[in-house]
Amino acid sequence: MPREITYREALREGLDEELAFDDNVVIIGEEVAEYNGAYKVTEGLWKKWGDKRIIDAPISEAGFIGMGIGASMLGIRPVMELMFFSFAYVAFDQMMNNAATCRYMSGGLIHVPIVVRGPANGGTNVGATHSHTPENIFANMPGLKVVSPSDGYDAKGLIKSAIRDNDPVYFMESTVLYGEKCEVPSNDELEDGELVIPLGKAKVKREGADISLIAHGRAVVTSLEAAQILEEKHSIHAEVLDLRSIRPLDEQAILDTVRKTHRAVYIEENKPFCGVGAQISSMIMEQAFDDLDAPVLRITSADAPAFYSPPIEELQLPTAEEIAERALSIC
Amino acid sequence: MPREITYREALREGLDEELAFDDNVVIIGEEVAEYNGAYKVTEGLWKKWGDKRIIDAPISEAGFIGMGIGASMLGIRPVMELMFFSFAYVAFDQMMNNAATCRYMSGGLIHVPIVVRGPANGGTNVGATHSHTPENIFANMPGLKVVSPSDGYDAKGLIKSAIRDNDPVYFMESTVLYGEKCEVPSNDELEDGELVIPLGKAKVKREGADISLIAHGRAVVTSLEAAQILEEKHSIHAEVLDLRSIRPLDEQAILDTVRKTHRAVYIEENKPFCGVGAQISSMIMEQAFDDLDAPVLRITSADAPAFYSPPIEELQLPTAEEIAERALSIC
Amino acid sequence: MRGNFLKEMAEKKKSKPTAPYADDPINANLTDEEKIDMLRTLVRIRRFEQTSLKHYHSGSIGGFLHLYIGQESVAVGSISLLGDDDHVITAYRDHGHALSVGMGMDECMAELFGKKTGCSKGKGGSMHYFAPDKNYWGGHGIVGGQTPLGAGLAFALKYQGKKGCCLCYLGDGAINQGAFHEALNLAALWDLPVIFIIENNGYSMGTSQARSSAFPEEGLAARAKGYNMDWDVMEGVSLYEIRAGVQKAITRAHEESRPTLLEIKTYRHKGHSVADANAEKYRTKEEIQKYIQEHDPIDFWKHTLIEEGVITEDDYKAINKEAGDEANAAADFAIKSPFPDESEIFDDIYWEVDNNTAAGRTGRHFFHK
Amino acid sequence: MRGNFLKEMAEKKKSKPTAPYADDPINANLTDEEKIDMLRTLVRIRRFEQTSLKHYHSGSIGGFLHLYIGQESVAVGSISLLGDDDHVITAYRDHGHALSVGMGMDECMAELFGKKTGCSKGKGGSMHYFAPDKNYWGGHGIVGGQTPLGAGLAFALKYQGKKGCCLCYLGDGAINQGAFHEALNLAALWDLPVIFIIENNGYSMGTSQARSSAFPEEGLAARAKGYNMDWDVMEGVSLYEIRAGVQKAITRAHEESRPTLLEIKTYRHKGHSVADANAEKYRTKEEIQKYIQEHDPIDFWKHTLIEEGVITEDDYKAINKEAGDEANAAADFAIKSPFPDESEIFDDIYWEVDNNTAAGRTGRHFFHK
Ligand SMILES: Cc1ncc(C[n+]2csc(CCOP(=O)(O)OP(=O)(O)O)c2C)c(N)n1
Ligand SMILES: Cc1ncc(C[n+]2csc(CCOP(=O)(O)OP(=O)(O)O)c2C)c(N)n1
Ligand SMILES: [Mg+2]
Ligand SMILES: [Mg+2]
Repeated sequence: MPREITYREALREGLDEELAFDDNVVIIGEEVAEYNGAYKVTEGLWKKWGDKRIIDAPISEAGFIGMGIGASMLGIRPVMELMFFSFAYVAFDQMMNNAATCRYMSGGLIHVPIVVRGPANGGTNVGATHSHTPENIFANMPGLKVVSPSDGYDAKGLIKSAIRDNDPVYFMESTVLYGEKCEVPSNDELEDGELVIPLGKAKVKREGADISLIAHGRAVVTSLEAAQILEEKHSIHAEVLDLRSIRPLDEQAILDTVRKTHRAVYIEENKPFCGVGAQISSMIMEQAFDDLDAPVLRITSADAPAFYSPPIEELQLPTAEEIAERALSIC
Repeated sequence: MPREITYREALREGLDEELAFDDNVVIIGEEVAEYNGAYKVTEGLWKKWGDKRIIDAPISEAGFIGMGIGASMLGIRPVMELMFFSFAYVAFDQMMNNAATCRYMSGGLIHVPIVVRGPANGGTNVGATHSHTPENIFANMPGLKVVSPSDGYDAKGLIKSAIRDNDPVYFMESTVLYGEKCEVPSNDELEDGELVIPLGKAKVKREGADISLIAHGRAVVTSLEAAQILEEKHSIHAEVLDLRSIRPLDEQAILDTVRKTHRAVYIEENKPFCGVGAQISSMIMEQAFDDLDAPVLRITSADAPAFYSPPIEELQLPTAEEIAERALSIC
Repeated sequence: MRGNFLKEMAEKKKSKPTAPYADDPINANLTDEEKIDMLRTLVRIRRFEQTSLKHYHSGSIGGFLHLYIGQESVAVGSISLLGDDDHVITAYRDHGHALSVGMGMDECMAELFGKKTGCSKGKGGSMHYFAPDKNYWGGHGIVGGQTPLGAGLAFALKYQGKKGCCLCYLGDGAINQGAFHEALNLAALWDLPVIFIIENNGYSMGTSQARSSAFPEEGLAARAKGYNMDWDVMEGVSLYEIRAGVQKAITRAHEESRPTLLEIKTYRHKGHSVADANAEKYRTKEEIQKYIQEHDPIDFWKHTLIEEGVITEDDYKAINKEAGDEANAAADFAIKSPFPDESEIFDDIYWEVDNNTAAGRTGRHFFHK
Repeated sequence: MRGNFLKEMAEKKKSKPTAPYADDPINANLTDEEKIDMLRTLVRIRRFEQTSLKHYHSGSIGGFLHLYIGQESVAVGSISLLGDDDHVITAYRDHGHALSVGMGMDECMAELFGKKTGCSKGKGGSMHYFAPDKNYWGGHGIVGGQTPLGAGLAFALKYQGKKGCCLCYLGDGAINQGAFHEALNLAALWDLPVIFIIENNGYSMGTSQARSSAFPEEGLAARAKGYNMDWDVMEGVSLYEIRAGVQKAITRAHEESRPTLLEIKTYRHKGHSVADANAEKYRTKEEIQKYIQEHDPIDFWKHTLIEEGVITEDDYKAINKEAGDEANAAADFAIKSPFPDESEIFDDIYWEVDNNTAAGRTGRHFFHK
């Protein structure tokens, strides 16, 4: 029987394996050690690896992420947890300038192999300040990599690559997905003995010839549900492409699916204005204009701050029904 | 003879008039008072208005902008100068959360009538950390307004609107434009007795029927040069639309010009990935797909951090020749 | 009605207070009624939160719920000192301050339930209560993020020539945010009438004060020295002590327009938030029990008032019952209230849209509905 | 060649030094050669910058040029103490530190000219010199932004079990950035071997220390008390004093893995940057003259060495001339060097692209060329 574990467990396995793989890997963040992680991603790691490798930080994101950047220059591979990725905003200068530009400004003399990871999602009624989804914001900055896995398999394979990567990688997870199970083979089931997924490779999560639903993060899950609806109710076969990483971006995979279906929708839980969907949609127009039978649509979270009220916040996020309906409008 | 003044002087006039118009207007920033402004925008204002209205701040952008946000809740209208808009990154949380979300999270009980202004441009050989152009980043956040004038006339009319506006307005200028002259009527030449330009109104800066060059900030100037080249060398009549504000966005004006010319290029000095051009281009596709005779192109700064070396940095920015050439490719 | 027996009590002969700081001028002149009012506020906060906890567990409340239980004296004591031009701002653990400034249980409870009738129309939730009409500026979720705002409220008061001040609360963990440090420097440099109150409950989530902050023996507030700012550290169990200490800072703000950094030692009985599964792991059960049994500010104040002859045990029971009834009624109100309309998603973002100004009528210029 | 007369001097009988701190153990054992080496570095920095200024005015250099003239003793004195496992990081006023750690004038000058042969290949400019092979981590333009990095370098040293430390420099204006405060707390809390050195030149651009910082009488460095961190304030004109003070901090870092906050009083003779049109407005001409005439660290050291009989006036002239020649040669080198190629715009962004890895060969996956 194939092994099923949660997204959270998959991440933890990835972290644990990298802690074993490289002595320079160190995990730092608020409540990651003794508390076992606010969302329990790091549960058990402090007990196993001790004070030197798993470190509880004060509430000083600019300070400790900046510290991680400095340490990474000397060869440490810090994996920093942001309790919410929203808190990146108090560390923004460190993450945009020191992490992203030192390599360039030093003419390549310096590398910053840091990972900053944590949940970046809305939908949990924690209000506007705690629900930011800044994939687009960080991906705007050359020098940074932005990864956003939609299931446990990818989460494990991608976090391992992220930690081995020699550039700064911002790894955006979802609290809504942490408890979701999926098949993740154990290492002895794998040819290579481990699960490592290169950054920048998108993956077709469902094949189809009529329309392409392209997405990242939890929006992939919603898109898969929408594809099911389209198939069952409308006999429309949607292909679902999961970008997995926003930057590097697998443009080839995007163009491939668009050239196959001639219709595309980008779905994300991000806000629309200058979002990831805007980038993908305009890129498709630029490179595959003649292949398009209809405009590329974008489906995003509402163009509003996150609403606390649970039933209303739910309406702010893309739903499978909404995706199916909008997809139909261009089929 | 019509009056010509520089962009810098126009801004200063706007500030000065608003200081007179409303006792609650106060200017705060590094070196804005006794030093007369790092770029001399506020020259003479401290002498005229004194310590209470024009205040030199320590190098604490998060602190003083946050302070301005708090003060604005009680009715002060702070106009904060960022010496470079790049320094917004150390104040990012204050600018994205406290300025943008308090109104929403309080159900409309709180207003934050703050202006944050300063130069946001590359091209002056100050390196990657000092050359950020975060129009797209701030415009992504509902609740914020983003303005970017391309000449002195607009600069004066828009800064006055920005200060009177009841929402947070981020006003992005350009050090390269500060010295540029343009016609700005004095108040007694004006019917209304003052020059106030509403936010959210784009302006056709040159009429044409063959292709639309849409831009904001200094890219408008470059686009006007490109239009000249297109006309002179290729008899192509380009229309140049200056957005003036990124958010609110004058979608109608964009659609109008596209429906007229059927071809559009977005030009900006911003980086491409999820930039303003991506938003405009995908918006055009969504709303005017059938009107397009060619894909909307985006011309941006190079997708790289700013290069110090003066001749190389120049190559990173859009040039009139490049715009003309790319425009030709879809004509 | 409710006031009757209290009125009687208030008219009882006042016995000589014996508790420490009771003789402080700011306390010595308190009427029995005022003392009872403070007790009532303490108890109302407690019962409000106990009720909200029940409904959180039943699934009617989303997101976070950070309870103030055990710390009520800090908000009640300090806010009891404020006048018309004094203002308040705090972090996400904000229910106590909200009720202390006079917000109603109904609107506060409805906010937790995400209802249209909530103080923030269901948009803010537990962490984001606001009442500008009561000089209450929230309720802020980003740790330390409210501290420059507090300086800004003080700046505005000074600018407008008002003799007021701003009480700006933060946690012991929040002192390690850069924005707070910048706010301290600005406040001291520009003589802003702001009083930063560190509610030191010993922990930031699961991290003890010693594991998150480097500080000198005198305490966290001694960081003020580096900014040439006045400071003080006090125990937070007694309203008398809190009032005496905070009043000094208020006087300094009102008379000299100078800021103060105060540290008030307190304790939260519950977890960091309701979701804090480890609430009893990073602190020993004994420690928690000790604080609940020996340092509960409500118990403490109740006994002070009984000793002073201001109330009887029965009076206390009546107050407690009344508060419990009020909280239940608030929950009923919340339950019966409607959820916001979907259309409200796009309200309260831009002034022009809300006010249907010429600019606002263009609508989609602002956002995609 | 150049070394000849110096060698002779070094062999001269050492006279008893009389300057303050000369007897400090770290200074008492200095050889004449070492003393002359420091003089040479001081002078080389000065001449390098004077030459760069000339070329800035002639338009060959873009952007900013923040001169270190007047402050040279701080970098030279402190960096002279470092061993193989000690590291350095600073702000944008970074030429002095660069030459002190041993970077060459050629690569530094070429960087100013934006040439391919520059230390950062023309990508960084004046504010962004780096030499990891010399333990030099920049050159950083965002005020205060380098301070957490400094803590991080120290963290790495400690993590890797090295007996080293990091000297992290910042300005007096930079102390009011939040990131610095967070770095101080982390350093003290986690016992990081980092030494923060405030180069207090009295001004941040046109704003005097008194107008930008609230601080106690003892000085800016006294902010360390709030973090239970060791600290010291010293005059920066004398290499002896700087070395004595900094060495204590280095020992503390090496032996106890404890951080220190140092404040070294110094003065910049020129404007904030070359573009500082007001350089002589926010400071009186008298003040500037006084510092140039009475507190110039090069004059001071030169006279110290002459008094000690280590050098003669002529020796000094020779050193000065040699440094001037070196600077001119560097400018020639810079002028003759080619500009970077346009294609270099896309180098040094992503590892895979630079190293042509399997992932990197996909190219445009990373960015649009
Ligand atoms: C910038 C930021 N980082 C982290 C958090 C998550 N967080 C919320 S409360 C908290 C602990 C705060 O502790 P303290 O300041 O002592 O206040 P208390 O909860 O004890 O009242 C943390 C880490 C946050 N909201 N904001
Ligand atoms: C965050 C940030 N704000 C503002 C600036 C602009 N700026 C550059 S240097 C400087 C003054 C710094 O003064 P100080 O720290 O005393 O250093 P000094 O220049 O005297 O060496 C300012 C305001 C900046 N680079 N970064
Ligand atoms: Mg606490
Ligand atoms: Mg200085």
